[in-house]
Amino acid sequence: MTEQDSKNMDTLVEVRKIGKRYGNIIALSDVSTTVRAGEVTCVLGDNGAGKSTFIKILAGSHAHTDGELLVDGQERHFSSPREALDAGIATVYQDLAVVPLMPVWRNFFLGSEATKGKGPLKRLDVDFMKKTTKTELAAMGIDLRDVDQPIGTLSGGERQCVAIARAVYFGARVLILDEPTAALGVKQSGVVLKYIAKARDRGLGVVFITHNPHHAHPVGDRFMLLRRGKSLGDFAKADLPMDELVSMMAGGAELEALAHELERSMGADSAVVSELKEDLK
Amino acid sequence: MTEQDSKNMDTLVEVRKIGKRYGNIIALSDVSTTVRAGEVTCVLGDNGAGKSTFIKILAGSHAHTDGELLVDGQERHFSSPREALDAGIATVYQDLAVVPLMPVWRNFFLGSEATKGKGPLKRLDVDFMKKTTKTELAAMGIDLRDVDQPIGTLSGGERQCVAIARAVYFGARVLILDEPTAALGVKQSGVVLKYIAKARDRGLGVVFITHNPHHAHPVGDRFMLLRRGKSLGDFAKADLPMDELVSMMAGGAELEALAHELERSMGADSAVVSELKEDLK
Amino acid sequence: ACSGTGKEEDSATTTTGGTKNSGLTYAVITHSGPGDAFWDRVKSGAEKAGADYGATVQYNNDPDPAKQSQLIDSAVASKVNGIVVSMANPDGLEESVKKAVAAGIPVVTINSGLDKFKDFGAITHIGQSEAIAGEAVGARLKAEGGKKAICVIQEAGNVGLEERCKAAATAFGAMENLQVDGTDDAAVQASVTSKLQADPSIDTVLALGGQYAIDAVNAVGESGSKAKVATFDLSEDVVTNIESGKISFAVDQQPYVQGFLGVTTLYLKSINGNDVGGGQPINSGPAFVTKDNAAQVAEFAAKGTR
Amino acid sequence: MSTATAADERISGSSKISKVLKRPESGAMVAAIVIFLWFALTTDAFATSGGSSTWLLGSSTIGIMAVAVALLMIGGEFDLSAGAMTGFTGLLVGILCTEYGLNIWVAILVALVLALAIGALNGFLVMKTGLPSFIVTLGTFFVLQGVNLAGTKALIGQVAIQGMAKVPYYDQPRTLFGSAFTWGENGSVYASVFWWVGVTAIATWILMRTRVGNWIFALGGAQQSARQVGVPVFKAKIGLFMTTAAAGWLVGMLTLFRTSTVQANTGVGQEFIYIICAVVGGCLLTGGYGSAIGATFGALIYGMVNQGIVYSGWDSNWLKTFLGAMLLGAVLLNEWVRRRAEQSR
Amino acid sequence: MSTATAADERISGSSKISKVLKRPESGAMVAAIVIFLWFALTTDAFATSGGSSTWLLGSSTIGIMAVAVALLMIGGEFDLSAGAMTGFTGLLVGILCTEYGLNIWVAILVALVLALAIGALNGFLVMKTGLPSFIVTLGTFFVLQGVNLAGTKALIGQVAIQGMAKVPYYDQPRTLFGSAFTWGENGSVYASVFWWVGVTAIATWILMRTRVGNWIFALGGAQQSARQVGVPVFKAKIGLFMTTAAAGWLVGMLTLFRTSTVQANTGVGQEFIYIICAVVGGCLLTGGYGSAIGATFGALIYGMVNQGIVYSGWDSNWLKTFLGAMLLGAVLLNEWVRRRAEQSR
Ligand SMILES: Nc1ncnc2c1ncn2[C@@H]1O[C@H](COP(=O)(O)OP(=O)(O)OP(=O)(O)O)[C@@H](O)[C@H]1O
Ligand SMILES: Nc1ncnc2c1ncn2[C@@H]1O[C@H](COP(=O)(O)OP(=O)(O)OP(=O)(O)O)[C@@H](O)[C@H]1O
Ligand SMILES: [Mg+2]
Ligand SMILES: [Mg+2]
Repeated sequence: MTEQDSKNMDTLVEVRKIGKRYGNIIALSDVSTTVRAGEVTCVLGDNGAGKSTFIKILAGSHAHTDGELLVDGQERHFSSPREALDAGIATVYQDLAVVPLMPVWRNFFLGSEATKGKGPLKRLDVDFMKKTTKTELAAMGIDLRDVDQPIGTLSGGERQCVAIARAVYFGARVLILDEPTAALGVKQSGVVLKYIAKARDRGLGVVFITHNPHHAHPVGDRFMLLRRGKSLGDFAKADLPMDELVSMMAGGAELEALAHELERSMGADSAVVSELKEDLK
Repeated sequence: MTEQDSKNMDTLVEVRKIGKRYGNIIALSDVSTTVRAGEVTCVLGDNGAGKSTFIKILAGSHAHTDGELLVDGQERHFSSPREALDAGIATVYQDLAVVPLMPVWRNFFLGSEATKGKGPLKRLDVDFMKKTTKTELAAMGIDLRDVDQPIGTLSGGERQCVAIARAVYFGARVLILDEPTAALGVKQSGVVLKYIAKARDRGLGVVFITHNPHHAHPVGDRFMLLRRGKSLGDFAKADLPMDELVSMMAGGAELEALAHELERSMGADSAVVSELKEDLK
Repeated sequence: ACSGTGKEEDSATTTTGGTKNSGLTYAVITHSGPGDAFWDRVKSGAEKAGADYGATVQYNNDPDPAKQSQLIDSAVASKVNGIVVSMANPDGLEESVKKAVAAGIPVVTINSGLDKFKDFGAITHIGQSEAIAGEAVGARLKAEGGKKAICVIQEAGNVGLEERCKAAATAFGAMENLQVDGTDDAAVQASVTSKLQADPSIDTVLALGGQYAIDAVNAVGESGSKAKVATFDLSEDVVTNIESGKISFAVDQQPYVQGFLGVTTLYLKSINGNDVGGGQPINSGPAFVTKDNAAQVAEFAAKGTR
Repeated sequence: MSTATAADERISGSSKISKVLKRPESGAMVAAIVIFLWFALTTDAFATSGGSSTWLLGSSTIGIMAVAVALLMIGGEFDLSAGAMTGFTGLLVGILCTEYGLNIWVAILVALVLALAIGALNGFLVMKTGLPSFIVTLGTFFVLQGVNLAGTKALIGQVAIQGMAKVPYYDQPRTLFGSAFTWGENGSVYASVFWWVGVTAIATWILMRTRVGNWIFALGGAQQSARQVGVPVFKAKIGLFMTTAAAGWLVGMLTLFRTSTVQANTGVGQEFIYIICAVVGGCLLTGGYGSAIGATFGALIYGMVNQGIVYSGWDSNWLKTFLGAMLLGAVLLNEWVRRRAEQSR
Repeated sequence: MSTATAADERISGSSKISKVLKRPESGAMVAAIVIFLWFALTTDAFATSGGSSTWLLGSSTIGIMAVAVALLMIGGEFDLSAGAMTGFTGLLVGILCTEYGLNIWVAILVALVLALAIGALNGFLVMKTGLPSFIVTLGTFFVLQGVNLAGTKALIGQVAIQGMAKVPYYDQPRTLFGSAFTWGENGSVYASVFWWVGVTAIATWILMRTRVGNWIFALGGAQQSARQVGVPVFKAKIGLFMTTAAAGWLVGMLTLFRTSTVQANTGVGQEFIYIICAVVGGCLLTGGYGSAIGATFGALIYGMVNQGIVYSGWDSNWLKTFLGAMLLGAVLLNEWVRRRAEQSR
């Protein structure tokens, strides 16, 4: 997919010089990019670079303090995630947005509950919701004992999978995933990558945050790099071979410096150093 | 480091047929292994396999319901993490164990505060604690604006780094890390791997949980595999080349099945599939 | 305020009478809890007197002697022209009252504190202690043939209420206290009903407030008991019930008088240097309201002045 | 891969009964039964028709409020103005009818509208200012308490409603709110008991079977998360505050039309009783967990203990001590039942 | 890599003042000043030496309790028995001295030991049963309330201590707890004011500068996490409950030796006032955040409003309404100040 191609595709969301301050803390400033239908935009950057902050603006969870956010070409200022959801933007938050004491199935459908019956008899379709939750999670390789378990008692990865399955299930036009594979096993990560590719093929715009270049490279079409709250620009996949991506994600020169430092402190034959070097080049 | 070598080393912690039930949920059963000084034991397994549960028993956070836990050859039943800490076992929990509303530096030193002065004038050594926190985090590549910030306002990775830096700083004989690199960038992950290697070289026993084979392989000496709460055995590094490790982490045969399935649904030339295959073999 | 249905005149606290403004300020400080019907009439009486004399009357109350003494201190600090105080717990107020007297502010005690008013330097005492009224009620209940009674206390640990029951029990004999939650009428009624069901030999119920008398009447009806109900204090509904025989009598301590005379005494002291009573206490009651005289007080009860 | 068969080797035996016992209200239910049996066996009058209608009456008004307060608590908020609200609505209707001669039904409606408005104001303040509801509704509580006392006094010259029974059409709302069925020897089941049952049923339905119920749990459990997945937090919270206000109105009417009078201090101090009943019934103070039926059992326990102590003929000075000991006992039993159920579900 | 220079481009301008304003107590401080100015300007007596000693006295006992309760609340728990404890200790000393002729110092010590034991019991029950402290201490509250009433009546036949001043050596503890310095024209600063200042200072020191203080914040903020990093949760919590109990004892002594009397219902209902003051002073109800100085300012606001209304000569029936409105106003101002500080720190 070339830069040219993507220009021709529908622009779903566009941000222009967007910024976010928490009190006097400037978490994000001057970031511009576009999310296009049928394309996966990877957001890369160090810890604390502002990736989650960026995501939360798109998801309507935080309002931006500077710049413009355009959805379908219209300027928007989401005052709640509900508005973003109604605009077809579904999000997996890094902190997962689950309610620990509630059963898994209630969490899965929270905010978009399935109902049956009419008028005053309109009620939750409990069986349907339990069944759907069970099957959607099974499809991700999570075999739950009991969907009635409070979600707080699930393992970290299981919880992550619920959040992802939910977003994928309800995602309409834009799917945002903030480090969805962080707590996942290799198998589950593979499934998530598959989901992302599938969503892209269905024509959704996907925004994908990860620290794992092995996850980012296969599915990403474009790569946006954040550093200390500022954007270092967008790159198309074609312009970015794997090793360059890795060095970019690790802050390039700095990683090499680290490898050298390690070499000095631990010896060149140390396992860590050789692996690091392997990763680097 | 061969199997032979490690047998000769000090056994710090040993578990025998240990098990844990939450009510009627059996999270762990019949797991036996040893943690030796100067060795990194990696615990591998799917999401929900029981890794964190295992860790929490070693850390004194949950009491085991079956089997035996031996520290320095003596049977113990930790009733609180304090006891484990006093036995020299420091832990990074998957859920990080931080207090969101408290400043970063207070979190760093929580439970092991530095004091100065004598008698009724004994008081927190605030300057020392602030400085130490700042430098320890800087050494991990986390450049905090302000150590007085509530830790709840840090990014996911920054919080993770605080928890790791704390455990490393206070770790005495055994260092337990539950998915420490999950939320970390490439650079920070490298630093954590370096820490693990350093701790090992200092003669600490390390227990390391991760889903990333690229992280597990370089530093691990032995690999314990959990599956649905049961142990599938210990393996020495020598017996386990990288690709076998990956396939083991992903459940071996099942991953291949997944790759095939993906091939069918997305076409063999799909980026995800080829990457997966690459990872596999 | 209210329309002219013959109710009490408008009684804003800081009334400056229709005729003249004497520039005098009196503080009335009682040990009442909030919203107590009895003390509400004391307040009405005091305010009416203030309005009549063109004096400002500041009414405050707190059942906790520590806080009540602070209210007295406040009045002293505000340099009022006189203080009316009820001394349910004289020990707790001693220091503050003496301080007021020492500061040259005339003090009158009302309702309770009969034993101590002289020691503390008050001009006089108006009203009778709860004890006198309680004894009179107990004696009367006994005379009407009561054998076993309960005394319904709507506020736990209230010194005045405890004293009433204690005095009534002394005069009556077999009288037991029943603690109820005065802020929940359903609970009051249920508790009295339960008591009557549990012990059918109870033939007399003494309530300590008009509202609770109504609850007691309902409870007697519900439990199928034949117990007689008597009560302290009046209200329109109580009078109606007396007329219909459901309440045998009500004791009226004439709280309005205590408030009115308290301020009047201070006023006379201010304008004329009088020491009303000449060092002796002045009785304000009690008066019994029965079927015979209920009609006479009905009008005043409806106004909320009796 | 998804071999989700019924018999998972990772679950040890589980029974239907223990699944029921795991519900939040189960402990309170057991405690209520124990307390009932205790008083039924040790006193003569407690379990008779007359006796039980007495403690049912005492429990009913508290129960209605406890259910509404439980909903609010599950949603993560408190309403300390709930008690004063019962007095406020009762006084308002009384004053409007006896003093201003307003039609009784119109007065009832006016009171409902005002109550709902105050409830909405509570919710609005809580959501807009970000202050804890404990403080905001405490403010409303104080304001209402003052209004009840001073307003009543200023308008009718005394501190309790009088002469309500003489108001035209008084009998109509009385049938609805204050009438009673006779039952057995000398028992009478008041309308408020039926209202109580109805309110509990509706609240349970809402909590367990409607979208709104799902939202209420989520609001109390993790408001930020609920917001992030699109729950209309603002509307739901305001709705909850209006619900407690409406319950306050209902109890105000039940009190007014049963006793035909209300006094200025009615309901003051009751707000904590409601919270206690909800917690005894299994609600978490921190929100996100609980049930409406549990609150009902909590109120039942409170009502039974209160009256049972009287039936037992114990010195009523010790009332509070017994009450405290029994409450602690009930909650401990409650907790014990829940733990047992957790362990062997 | 670690370029931690003073001027980080990711922080916009920040001033010293706004850093101070960000402390939890800052809002309450501003609110207290505003309220002081208001009453000082609108009434004659409020700011005189006589006037201010009155509201200082009123604030002091509440302030001591509010500080202790604030510590406990920061640690994530409530103590509803705190109010009844002040009555309990006062009554105990009074009864032991007037009725049984015990040496006054011994009686004071006995009361302290008993209070500490009850506090420890509260803490023990909370930690061992896993029940919310709200419920456990409510149980203790009811029990104490009953004991205060029935015990006192049974032992001395009335509901208030009388004749305390005639007890031998009465003057010794009176000097410590009940004496006063005269000040200005007709002002007198009572011992309890000094105790209050002292308690606030010690609590602030503990919270901000000791290990225990660090633990208290952690307990309330995330007890599980605190436990995981090795904080002695059990001991710390029990210590906190014993602290409030000890504060209750102190206030009991201050009350007894200033007024020379205590009633059976002393302190009942005050427990919520303490919580209110702590919250007005910036404590979170959910724990983990707050300050001792804040609670002191909260108590000061409460005390000033309470007496200020009296000085203003407003109708006492409306007292609660004014109190509610002022509290709401103070908390809103408080919140506003904190928000402003957050935004421009
Ligand atoms: N408190 C609890 N109550 C009931 N079940 C629990 C509880 N804690 C964990 N479990 C269950 O035990 C199993 C093991 O959980 P654990 O957290 O140890 O998994 P894990 O191997 O760490 O997974 P992950 O890689 O996702 O972190 C999970 O299936 C989880 O649902
Ligand atoms: N509520 C807040 N108040 C103050 N500062 C905040 C707040 N939330 C985030 N920050 C700061 O903003 C910066 C960016 O945070 P963000 O969570 O966006 O980072 P990130 O790129 O997602 O990092 P990670 O990869 O570790 O998740 C961080 O330095 C963090 O400390
Ligand atoms: Mg992030
Ligand atoms: Mg885990």
